[in-house]
Amino acid sequence: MDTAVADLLIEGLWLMAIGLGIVFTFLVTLVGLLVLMSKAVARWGPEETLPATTAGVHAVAPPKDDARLIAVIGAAIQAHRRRHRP
Amino acid sequence: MDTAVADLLIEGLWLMAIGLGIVFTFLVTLVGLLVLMSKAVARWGPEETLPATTAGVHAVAPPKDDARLIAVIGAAIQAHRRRHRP
Amino acid sequence: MDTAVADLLIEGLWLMAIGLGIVFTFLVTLVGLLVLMSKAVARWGPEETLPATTAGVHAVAPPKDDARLIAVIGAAIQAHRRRHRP
Amino acid sequence: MEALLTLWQSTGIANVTWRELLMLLVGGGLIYLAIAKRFEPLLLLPIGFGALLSNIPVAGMAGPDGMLGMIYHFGVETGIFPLLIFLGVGALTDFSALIARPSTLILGAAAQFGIFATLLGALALNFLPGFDFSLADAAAIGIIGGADGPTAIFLASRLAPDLLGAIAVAAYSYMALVPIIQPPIMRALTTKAERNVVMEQLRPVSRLERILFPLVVLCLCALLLPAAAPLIGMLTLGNLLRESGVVERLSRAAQNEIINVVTILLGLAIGSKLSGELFLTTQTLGILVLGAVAFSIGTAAGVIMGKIMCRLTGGKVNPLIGAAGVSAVPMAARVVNKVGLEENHHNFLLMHAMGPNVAGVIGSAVAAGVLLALVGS
Amino acid sequence: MEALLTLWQSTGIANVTWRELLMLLVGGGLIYLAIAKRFEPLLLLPIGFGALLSNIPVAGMAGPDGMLGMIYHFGVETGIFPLLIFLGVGALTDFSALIARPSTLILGAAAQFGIFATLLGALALNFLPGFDFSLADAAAIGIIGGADGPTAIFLASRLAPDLLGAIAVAAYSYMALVPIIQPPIMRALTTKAERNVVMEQLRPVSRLERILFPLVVLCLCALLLPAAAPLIGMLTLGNLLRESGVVERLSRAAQNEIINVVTILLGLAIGSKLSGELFLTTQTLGILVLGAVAFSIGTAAGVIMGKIMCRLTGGKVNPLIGAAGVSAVPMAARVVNKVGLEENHHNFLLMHAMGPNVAGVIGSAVAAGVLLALVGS
Amino acid sequence: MEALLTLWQSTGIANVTWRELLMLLVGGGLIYLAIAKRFEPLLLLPIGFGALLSNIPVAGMAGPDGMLGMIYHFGVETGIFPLLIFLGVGALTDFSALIARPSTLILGAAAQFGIFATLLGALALNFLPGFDFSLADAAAIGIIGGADGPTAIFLASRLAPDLLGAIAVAAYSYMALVPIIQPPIMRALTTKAERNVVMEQLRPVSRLERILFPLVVLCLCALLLPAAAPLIGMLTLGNLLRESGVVERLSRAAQNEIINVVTILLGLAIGSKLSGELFLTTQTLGILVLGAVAFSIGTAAGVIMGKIMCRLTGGKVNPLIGAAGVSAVPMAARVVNKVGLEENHHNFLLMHAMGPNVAGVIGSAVAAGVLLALVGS
Ligand code: NA
Ligand code: NA
Ligand code: NA
Repeated sequence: MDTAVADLLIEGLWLMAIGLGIVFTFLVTLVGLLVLMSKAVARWGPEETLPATTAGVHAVAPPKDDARLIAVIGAAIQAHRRRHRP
Repeated sequence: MDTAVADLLIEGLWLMAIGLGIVFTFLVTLVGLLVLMSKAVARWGPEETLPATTAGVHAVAPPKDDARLIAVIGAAIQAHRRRHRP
Repeated sequence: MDTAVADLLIEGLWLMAIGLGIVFTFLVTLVGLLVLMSKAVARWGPEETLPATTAGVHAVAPPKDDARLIAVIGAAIQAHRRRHRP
Repeated sequence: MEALLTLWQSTGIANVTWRELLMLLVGGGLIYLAIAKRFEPLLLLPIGFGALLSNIPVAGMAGPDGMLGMIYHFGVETGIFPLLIFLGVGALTDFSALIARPSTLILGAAAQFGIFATLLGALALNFLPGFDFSLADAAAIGIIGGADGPTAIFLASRLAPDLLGAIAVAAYSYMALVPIIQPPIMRALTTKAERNVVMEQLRPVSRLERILFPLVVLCLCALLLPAAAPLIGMLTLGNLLRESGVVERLSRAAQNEIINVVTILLGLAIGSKLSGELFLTTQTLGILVLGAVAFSIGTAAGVIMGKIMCRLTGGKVNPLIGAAGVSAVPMAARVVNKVGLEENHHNFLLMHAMGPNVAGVIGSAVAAGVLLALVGS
Repeated sequence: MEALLTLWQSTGIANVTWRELLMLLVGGGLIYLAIAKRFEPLLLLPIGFGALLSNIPVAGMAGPDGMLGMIYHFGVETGIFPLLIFLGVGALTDFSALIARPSTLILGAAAQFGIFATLLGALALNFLPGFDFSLADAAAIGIIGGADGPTAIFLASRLAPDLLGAIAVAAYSYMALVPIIQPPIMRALTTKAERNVVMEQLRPVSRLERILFPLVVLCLCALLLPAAAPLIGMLTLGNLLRESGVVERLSRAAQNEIINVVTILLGLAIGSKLSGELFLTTQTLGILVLGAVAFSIGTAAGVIMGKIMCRLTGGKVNPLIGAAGVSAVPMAARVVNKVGLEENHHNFLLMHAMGPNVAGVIGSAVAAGVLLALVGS
Repeated sequence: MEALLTLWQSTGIANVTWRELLMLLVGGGLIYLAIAKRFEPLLLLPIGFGALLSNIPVAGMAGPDGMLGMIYHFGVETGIFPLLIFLGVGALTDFSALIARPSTLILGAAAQFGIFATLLGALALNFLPGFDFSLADAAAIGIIGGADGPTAIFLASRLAPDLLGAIAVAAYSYMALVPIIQPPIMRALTTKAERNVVMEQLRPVSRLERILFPLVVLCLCALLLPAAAPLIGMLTLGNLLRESGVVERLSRAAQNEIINVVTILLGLAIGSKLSGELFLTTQTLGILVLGAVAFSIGTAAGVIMGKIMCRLTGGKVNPLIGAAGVSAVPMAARVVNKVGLEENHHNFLLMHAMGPNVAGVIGSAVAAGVLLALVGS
């Protein structure tokens, strides 16, 4: 049985070599493509008018509702202030 | 082959005649039914107390939340004003 | 046929007896377990710091949004008051 | 000419049978009850519409290749839809009142008497011509007395799929009629003094108790009555999602997305069992009568057990709350509250009735398990 | 060494065919149109992505064991996905404008002329080499003229599954192109005076009318054209959920959860039919050309019927609103409004165009039913 | 009497085996960890509950006709559930940090070393008695080192379904333990100076870049590694829905409805693989040990690659961020931030660690594709 296991282990080593090889090939190629992509966008892409995000961790809920909330509150306070005006 | 296609075309013409016929029959009958329905509702239906909508294009979100929002804000401003009272 | 129905009825009576028996056994046992559970929680459970609910009927929507709403409104009013200060 | 004949023969008018016409009326009637009378609209409206769709002549929507037939096959034959509804019910239900006063479980048990009495009634109907209910049929009919929609659908789909349409319609219709069926029975069986009993306020229930509750119920079910495990399991899972406080996302999904979407599909699927051949029978008439009997007996049994508990506790339990033991959450509890207030304007029984009310849900799930274990196979 | 060869042979580069490369470009093109040009992005983006996925060499995602293939089998072959979308469309659509002025249904009927004319066109293409459309194929192609995505997908999945990809792409692309295709036709066929016609304000519509409307439509469909029952049934169910006012939860589920989730899955499933062998054919070219023809003829037929109605009513109907009869809700109605405003800055036709616009949805569902009844099976 | 005996024999107590009792404890333990310790509750709670349900004696809920068994068959055997979760993950993930500094992909690659080292470790365990892992088993165990739940479930369901329960439990448990497993390794392998490295602020990323990113990743996957197409395809589709900005509805559906509903069902389905026969084996013990090893080696490999990059860039990269390359988003990035702050109170590494962190997700999906291509079939 032990020789069978040893054979498996050798196969596993091959797998590791090839597997890690592909993972690195893939991701290094991706690095290259992303660099090219960013350069292409910088040269030919449209000018961004919106403020771009610097980064962002799993931003789940868009802050849309808050925006609406604040707008409505703003309006309410405006109205309130008008009524209070001496 | 061309005669086969011609036969198909004739079949297609039949299909068109019958098809458009049914579509028109269906929709004209529906016009009649809707007119009857509206008359029946006008005569026997309950008096509407709520303001009926005149029309409305794909009104997706009911403005319920805004109502709640405005109610809460109203309450907040009431409370605020009470505290401000000289 | 009537004897067959009578046999069925007798089977049904058995079913009723056994069935109600199990239902009561189950629920009475559950009463015991719940009493034990509550005693165990009272003795060994953590002290509750949050106000516990007394009861509650199908409370579907948690009032989270309102809380946020009120917080935002509070902040808005604070800001408003600051601006108003003489 | 021939083409027009073919065409005519594909219309509904040329093919409609009187059974289909009657069933279209039945579907319309259910929709009317749902919209105009607000009879459990969340289910009766889709069921009624499903009845319309499945009785459109020629279309065959309830058949094995029709949309309703496929939904039925996929969601009801497998039992998955009623179980997912039960998951949502668990996530929507607060068991605090029950935890605070576990003895109300006895009321929930008593009200299940309606189930078994109706089972007997269904078997007795076999003495009449036109009725031929098997034991499984009778068990499925009896569960109407459980006053719990998904439980009734789950059991009926297992024991008597052909009766599913009538049973579901009866169950939801009578649940909607609880405010009419129950009060006279409650008044007849109780004295003025009993209806006046003011109950002690419920103690607060800690978060840990609410988390342990579903697990305790599930363990007991596993040990005593594995046949009820699917129903009790989904109910307790939903409740644990709710009470654990760590999976708010999943709790909301169970309370909204899952239950809403499944309700539409389940209603349509039940409608596919509302075909003329299955529904327009004397058996359906029997089921409708038995359903009303089931609710009445369940209510009475609950109230009588309430009276017993009132005696045993020296008048600390208002017998009216026993009526809530049939489940029909939260309608039955509200009815108790209303009848209580009629007698004493300051005696709010709502919270006290919630205990037996949710106990009734567990009770009928247990009863369904018993019936599955003893009659199913 | 051998292992490396095996490995190389499992890469996409070693296996890619020119067809797959072209289809990846097609997929990319659809995504570009969806994002940069906002061409019906809700469907063209998932369809385009589905095209990418199903043309990845070796992966076989569109095959019977691939994810897209399974989604197609489960949701499109059964017809369930387009029907659920139609449920959502019903729940999102307000038919008030149509109820207030039922005569606009005639405009919705006229615009279906595009469907049948295109059917003839598809058959005529068989005179050219490289085309071999059966009657069923031609019917599925014709439905593009209905300007209604789910209807087109439903019919194509029944009559010509191999053409589904091309038909869906054509239908949604031209729906996005409505603002470009329609105005010149509308201007060419109408006089200045006709475009200037100001219409009477619509009368208010009561809640009861809005509740009865879906039921009336369904009954008529059941009696006259059972073959259209699945489509009309789901549309009217959705609308009844919306208008009944008693099942807000279910209405919201149909408008959001169901339609959103199904849209993603449906788009991917359609993408699975965008393989090189099925799409890169002269037939697809024919379908794309015919689709544009279909929209144009439908628009023209609607406008001409509008002119007829204008005459018959003594100038009370603005013929422009006939163009909205192709459906493409609400885009076509907006186009009508815009063309009307060009002529007269105070003549808002939007509400008046909504009638024929939603009539067009019913009209093309009816036409689909006709084609199913006459050509299907 | 006989009836009572039959009844007794249908109870759980009469039928429960010690394996089932132990598994009920395991299920309870998982629920405890989920609620009390907040160990990945979104999945461990449903998994734990699924373990309870599938080990209820007699009920057979994990069997082919049981609810859990059917959900497993429908959603996990087909691979659809983990892929839908990946769709949601894509829609929830912001890849900006990675786009701004693509070189961090190398860190995500290095951390996958843990996967392959564990694969070897699993094979080496075969020297011990009681272990008999095939190459496919070993590959499925190795993927635990990818620290990515849906990837692990997807691969295990393809390569070693019998080990799925243990693998999923190990994967999620260790993901929850990241804050305990990683810091000592990170501190041991880095010098004080290295931990103090302050990194340049990330450049802003344009919307166009964020839209092109998923398409670039998908194209590379199509050309190099089609076997990873399902995972990478769903991840990038989700991300494109998010970043395209034109399908807000679909993006929200992927982030909420789909992921929440599927999470509940997936957890239950995995629980169906937590039966005594499959779980209470020495192999499970081996898997749990190997899982911890996998995480440790992955972390170490990431940190070491970080040190290399630190050298090569002349000290512009803080090696700590290499630890985030194992994925476990966003926990691992937070751990990096915390360890960094311990050394220097003003050195916020969170944003810098997000690059390798999301790179780790892509890295382990790629590794899964490699394993599927080389071992699967
Ligand atoms: Na009950
Ligand atoms: Na149309
Ligand atoms: Na990873």
